[in-house]
Amino acid sequence: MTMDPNLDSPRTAVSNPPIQPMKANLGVGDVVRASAMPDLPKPERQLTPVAKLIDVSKCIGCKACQSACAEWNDTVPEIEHNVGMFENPHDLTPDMFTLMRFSEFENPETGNFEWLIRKDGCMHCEDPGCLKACPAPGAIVQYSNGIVDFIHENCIGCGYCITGCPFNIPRVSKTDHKSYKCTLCSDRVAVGQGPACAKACPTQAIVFGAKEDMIEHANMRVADLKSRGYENAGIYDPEGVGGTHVFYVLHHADQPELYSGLPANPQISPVVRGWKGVTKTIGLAIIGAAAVGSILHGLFARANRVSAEEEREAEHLVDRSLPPRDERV
Amino acid sequence: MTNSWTDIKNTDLVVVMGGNAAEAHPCGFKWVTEAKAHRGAKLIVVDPRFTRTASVSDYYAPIRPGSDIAFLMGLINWMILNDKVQWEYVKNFTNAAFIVKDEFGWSDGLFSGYDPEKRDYDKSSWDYVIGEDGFAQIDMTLEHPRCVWNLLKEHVSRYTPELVEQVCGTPKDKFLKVAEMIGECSAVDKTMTSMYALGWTQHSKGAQNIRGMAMLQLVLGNIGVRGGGMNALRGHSNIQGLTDVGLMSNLLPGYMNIPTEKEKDWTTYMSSRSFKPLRPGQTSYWQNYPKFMVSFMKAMWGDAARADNDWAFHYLPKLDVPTYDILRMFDLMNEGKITNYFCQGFNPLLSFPNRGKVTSALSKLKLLVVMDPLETETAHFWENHGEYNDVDTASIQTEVIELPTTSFAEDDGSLVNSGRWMQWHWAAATPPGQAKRDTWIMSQIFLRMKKMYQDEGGPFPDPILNLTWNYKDENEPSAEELAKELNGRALADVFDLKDATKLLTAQGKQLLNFSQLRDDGSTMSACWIYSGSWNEEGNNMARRDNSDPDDTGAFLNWSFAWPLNRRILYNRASADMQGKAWDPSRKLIEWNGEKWAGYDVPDIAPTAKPDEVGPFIMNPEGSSRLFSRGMMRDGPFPTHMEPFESPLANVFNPEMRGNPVARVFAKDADQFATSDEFPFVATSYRLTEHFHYWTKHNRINAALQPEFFVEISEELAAEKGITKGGTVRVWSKRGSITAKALVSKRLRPLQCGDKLVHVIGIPLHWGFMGAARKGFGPNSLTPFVGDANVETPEFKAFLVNIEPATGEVVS
Amino acid sequence: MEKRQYSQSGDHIETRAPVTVSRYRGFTRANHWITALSLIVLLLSGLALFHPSLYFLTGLFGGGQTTRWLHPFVGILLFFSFLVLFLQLWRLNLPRPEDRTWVSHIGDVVKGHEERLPELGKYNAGQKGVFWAMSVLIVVLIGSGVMIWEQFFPDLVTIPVRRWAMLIHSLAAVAIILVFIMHVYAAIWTRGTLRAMTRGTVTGGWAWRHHRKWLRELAGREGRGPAE
Amino acid sequence: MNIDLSRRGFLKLAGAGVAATSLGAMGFGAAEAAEQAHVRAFKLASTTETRNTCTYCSVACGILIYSKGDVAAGEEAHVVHIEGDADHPTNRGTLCPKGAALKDTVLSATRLTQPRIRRPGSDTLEDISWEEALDKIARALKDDRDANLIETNDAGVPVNRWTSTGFLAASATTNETAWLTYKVVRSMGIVGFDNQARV
Repeated sequence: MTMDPNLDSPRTAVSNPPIQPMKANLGVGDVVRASAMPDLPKPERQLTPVAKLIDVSKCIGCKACQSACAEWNDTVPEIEHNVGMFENPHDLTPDMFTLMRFSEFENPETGNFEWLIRKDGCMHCEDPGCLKACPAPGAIVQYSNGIVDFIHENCIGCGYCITGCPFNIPRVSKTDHKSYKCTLCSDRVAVGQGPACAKACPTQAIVFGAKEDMIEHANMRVADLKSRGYENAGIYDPEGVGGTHVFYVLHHADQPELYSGLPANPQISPVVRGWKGVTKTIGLAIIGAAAVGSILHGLFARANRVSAEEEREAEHLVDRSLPPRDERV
Repeated sequence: MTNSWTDIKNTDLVVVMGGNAAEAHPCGFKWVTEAKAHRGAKLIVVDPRFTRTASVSDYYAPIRPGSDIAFLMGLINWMILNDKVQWEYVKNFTNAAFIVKDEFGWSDGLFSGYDPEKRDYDKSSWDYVIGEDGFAQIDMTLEHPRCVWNLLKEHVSRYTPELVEQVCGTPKDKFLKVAEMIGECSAVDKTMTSMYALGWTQHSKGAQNIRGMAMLQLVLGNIGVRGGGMNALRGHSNIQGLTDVGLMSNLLPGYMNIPTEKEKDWTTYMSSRSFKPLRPGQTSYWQNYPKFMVSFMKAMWGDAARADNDWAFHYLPKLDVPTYDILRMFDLMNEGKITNYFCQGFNPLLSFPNRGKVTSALSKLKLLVVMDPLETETAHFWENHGEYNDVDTASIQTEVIELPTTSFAEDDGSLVNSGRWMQWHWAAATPPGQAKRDTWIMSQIFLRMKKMYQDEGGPFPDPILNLTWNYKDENEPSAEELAKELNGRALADVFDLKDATKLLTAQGKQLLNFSQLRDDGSTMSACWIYSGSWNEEGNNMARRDNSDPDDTGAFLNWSFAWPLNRRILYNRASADMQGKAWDPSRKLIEWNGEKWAGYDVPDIAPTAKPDEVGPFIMNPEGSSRLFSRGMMRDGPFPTHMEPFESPLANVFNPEMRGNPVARVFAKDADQFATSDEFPFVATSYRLTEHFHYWTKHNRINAALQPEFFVEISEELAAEKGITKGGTVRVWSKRGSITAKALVSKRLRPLQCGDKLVHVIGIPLHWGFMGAARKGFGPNSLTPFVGDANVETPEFKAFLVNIEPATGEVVS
Repeated sequence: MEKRQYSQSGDHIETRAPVTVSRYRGFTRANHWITALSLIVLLLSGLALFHPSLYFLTGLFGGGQTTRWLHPFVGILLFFSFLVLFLQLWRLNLPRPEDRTWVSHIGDVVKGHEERLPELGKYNAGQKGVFWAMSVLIVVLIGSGVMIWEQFFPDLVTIPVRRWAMLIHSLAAVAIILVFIMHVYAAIWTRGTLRAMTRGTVTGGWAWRHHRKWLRELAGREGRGPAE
Repeated sequence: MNIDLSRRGFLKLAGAGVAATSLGAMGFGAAEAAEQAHVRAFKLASTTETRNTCTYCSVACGILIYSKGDVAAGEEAHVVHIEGDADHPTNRGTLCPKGAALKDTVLSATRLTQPRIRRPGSDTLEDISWEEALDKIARALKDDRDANLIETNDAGVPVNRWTSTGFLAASATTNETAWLTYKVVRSMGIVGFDNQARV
């Protein structure tokens, strides 16, 4: 990842990728959160939080990020039909982790036409809804540098992550029934490289580095945009999910929805919190209590038995309603 | 490019017109975003469509396809009227002061000397007044009524903002805003750069579009300076190189020319080339033409090229027509006059205009040889692919041989980028299957021919039998050997011209650069402008030092730029008459009292005094040309001409169709349409997800832009009942295609006077081979006519009609 | 012959000394156990995905992936087997006046003072409650279940709806588990009940004690049965 | 219906009853992840890096080709990945959507690997050996040149002009290939010679 202090320079990678075998600098010891693993051991160390900044105002929608992403992750997106739009594939898929979304906007204030192009993909939330929703232990992990990664060996393909995600990002494969999304190229970051998309991005609309530096860079970009007449230019780093490790510079930060429906105030849905919070714990408690209660009652309370008396009563009843036995012989 | 990609970061204003840099050259466009980020530069886009480049621009103005000259002349007019002129530059570095013959004039859209029969001009009046001293007359006060400046002023005065609006459909206020922004760059400390590509060249007057902007840049003093220049983005990875090496009908390497049959011998040929200076004390570099020429002839025929046989002058083919360009060749082919045709990494079936004619032409060949790494449509032109290639296979008698070649990943060599950087690359993979390098294939063909001429004899075998072929492995010359030939070496010891005792280069050694070329046969060099690329210092094209002192963007030690590793052409013009930089913050080279020095290799003799020698040494004037004399067939100034197919009549002359001197073949003339049958203007363009007809073979790119479509405005969609993603039929007088409809706000109808002009965008990239879905290219529709000077086909402005198609296309 | 009021066709006195009464036919018993088994599988697989501390239960089914696809299919199975039960039993589970009294004497029910309770038909209010609770919850579960069935209906509903479905599915699951526990417990605590679903018969005494009206009706029918 | 049930999974399922008995053995408490958290193995490890230039437009971005095997060392080599060269002054490691996918062009399913010929009127391309192909081509050229070369014009000026055979040169070959092509084509007197500068 770049440690270049002058991040607005077009240099993405301070060096080319290594080709000698080297140990990944990102592993079990760096996991701060893992799905369905409440009592996780404390991480051995704290890595510098990283971030990918997407400067929408510099983006030319060339899709180099999509191309680089597919090549690096060895995915092969489907060759679809043209349906009268620029988005291809038409949505994120298990084989396309990132997607350029295009929206045509006539600015009522300036009267100018604007073509707003946004790179969509996993935001790597500080408080990841997918991880919260996931029932499979260790299928979704968050490293101390902020990367939220799917460990596919542990994924069971239930799709709970989809309900958990405030940005509608994960996609479950129809072939191997595992959930896929942007990994922030954890394998590259682990050897000191930036994500494939950030490296490829021709205009450096995508830059990657320590989140601190990225925020600083973003502020410079916002200032430049304001100087060009975008009073509402700003940073999109939503608090609702505790901030994200992929964040945007927008010319219209006051209306994120303009950018193909980027949520104004994303957060893990209260419904999901309810389900994964109270329901989960209280529910299990009640069930437990009921089970135990009935067992105890069974042991100590007198059972409801049928007496011999009642058996006779039954026989009388039957006899009365039937002819005497002798007649029947 | 006069400058380089990395130099664009030095600009204050980027004008993208006649191109779409962000879309077609994203990584080069990075330097525009850099200029914006670091210099607060602004970006203006003038284009019929709101392009990806426009999406990050500071200002966008629409324009009708094919009306660029009116817009550009309008700008020059506005600059002159508002005194936005870099006066010192214009007076000293352009031919503004030169006095033009009285006979020269312009009326009704035509210059003096037009002959409608010949469709050509008698250009004799388009020249300077030459005095008894043999030099051109000038008036430095610019008061003489016949000086270039006053003629220019008068010529452009017709292009008022109102006329621009009427012709281009650009709203007056938008045009004026653009003019103001550009006007600021006439200041010595502000520069503007022009980035253009096929959006300007693919017109019947493409060369004049570019001249228009070049003239504007001269008026603003922006040529030869950092962050300025005329920057042709160029299409393919080595199209610059293939042109440098002269792979064109009328060219020799290094922009020398193939003789015409009128030039019956060496002397006649030379007489019209090594120009004498037109002003006292000026450098006219082409006076070295004989040195370059002899060295080339020695490279071709070695000992067979001798002084006593005019350096084998008669081995060269001689032209009876200006050029056997692609249009002429395919017209001849269609007449059944071509027997064999080679396509080396080229796909004419989709690249050349009027596909119907191309198919019929190819069908008349005896043999078609295709050398390519990929399965091209051309190699399969005879194969029926339903509506995508509806041919009668059995009736096509052409024999086709398809030869598998290596790709960039499998061979070594150099490519020349838009900024003239010659970059060496190395093979990384083994060729697939039986694929072979082109060098091997060409050698095999040549060696077989040579043998047959030795064994069987035949007409004039000498040029073949005597062709130099001294390679370690005659079957496959190595890239190194060939690169060394391009640079040139000493065939005998080469001495200093001023001091005959001083040995410069010993026999057999690589020449330092073209200053060591000789016209006595003691040197050989295949391409003089490449001389210096591989000298005794080694392969300079492989240099990889990316240091850049003071961040000028020059990168002098990265690869090698022709000529002489010069990064910015005409760079002497970056300094004033005293040799000081116009803008100290953008110093390039300066006169230090004895010589020129700085960040770049001076484009002038290092010791030539600033007040004596002009910066434009390739012109005998020593200055640049606002008035191009007889150099261009269609006029010394650009004048507005409509496309051959236009919804509007020429405002200056309603009778005039297209470019009055563009070559039109008889049968094609009746295939030009009028706007009453074909009311809509179509323009072709590239998409960023694809490269030409190559990446449809790539499964990733095919997924990013899978299927052929056309772009139309919401207004036109509503008018025709076309729905987003629906299928439409688009047809011209030459053909018909079906496509998906992409309805967008990015295209808007243009109000040109009382006429509302709808524009339809037609991307290229699709065909019937490869991974992407089958589709069409614009060339099924485009007219078979080219630019008057260089025959570039008119792909950017033609007429079509459109309707919703019944039934989906089967893909 | 007049209409049955308190009994199912097929219910009859099996032997006289001692009296045994046939309560459930073989088919019904088999189907009941299919339902029961499915419910247990669903309960175990569901709980595994419901709470991390129970994820180990996926081991029963061969891991998370298997559990993930198995659960919804068993759900479908349960739905249909229960549907059959429902069609058989719904009539006798309709509320009757005596149910009100029974509920008001719930204390005696728990203490086992049945003599203080009104005579009942084939089912008491408790059993009816279980029946209707099951019916409603299974519909809710199958409905919400399909909405969150990623493998086959990823785009059936919007993500917000899907979130609600998720919540409702888990709440309903908790509820049905509680009902299930009550059902099983009652069956065990009330001795002599289980054999109704194993052998299919109960003793006359059991019938006399818990479902006297049902017994009377059956006895009455025997009297003027076609046997004569 | 697609239920991927691995054999292992199936056995477990079959043994569910048995598994149930060992339920207690599994013990409660937080479940353990089957696989520990890990990132994908870095795929460029132990590859050969070669500097090259993007074959598409004339921005001429520097690229790095990563291959298994080393051509320079005379080994068989095939491309595994291509990305931008961070040291290159123009692109600084960046690439456009075409450049970023170069690998799939090199490895394209429609790459040619074998000389083929389509005979007059035929609807197929048949394989042909290099020798046969080249002999055919040379013969066709010789015959046509012998028949149609214009040696001198009416004025008797030697013109060495051969107009009935044309050559369309590439736009992405090296200058070295271009020069060799130039020599061969011009020495034969071909004037119908052009490149892709215009389209």
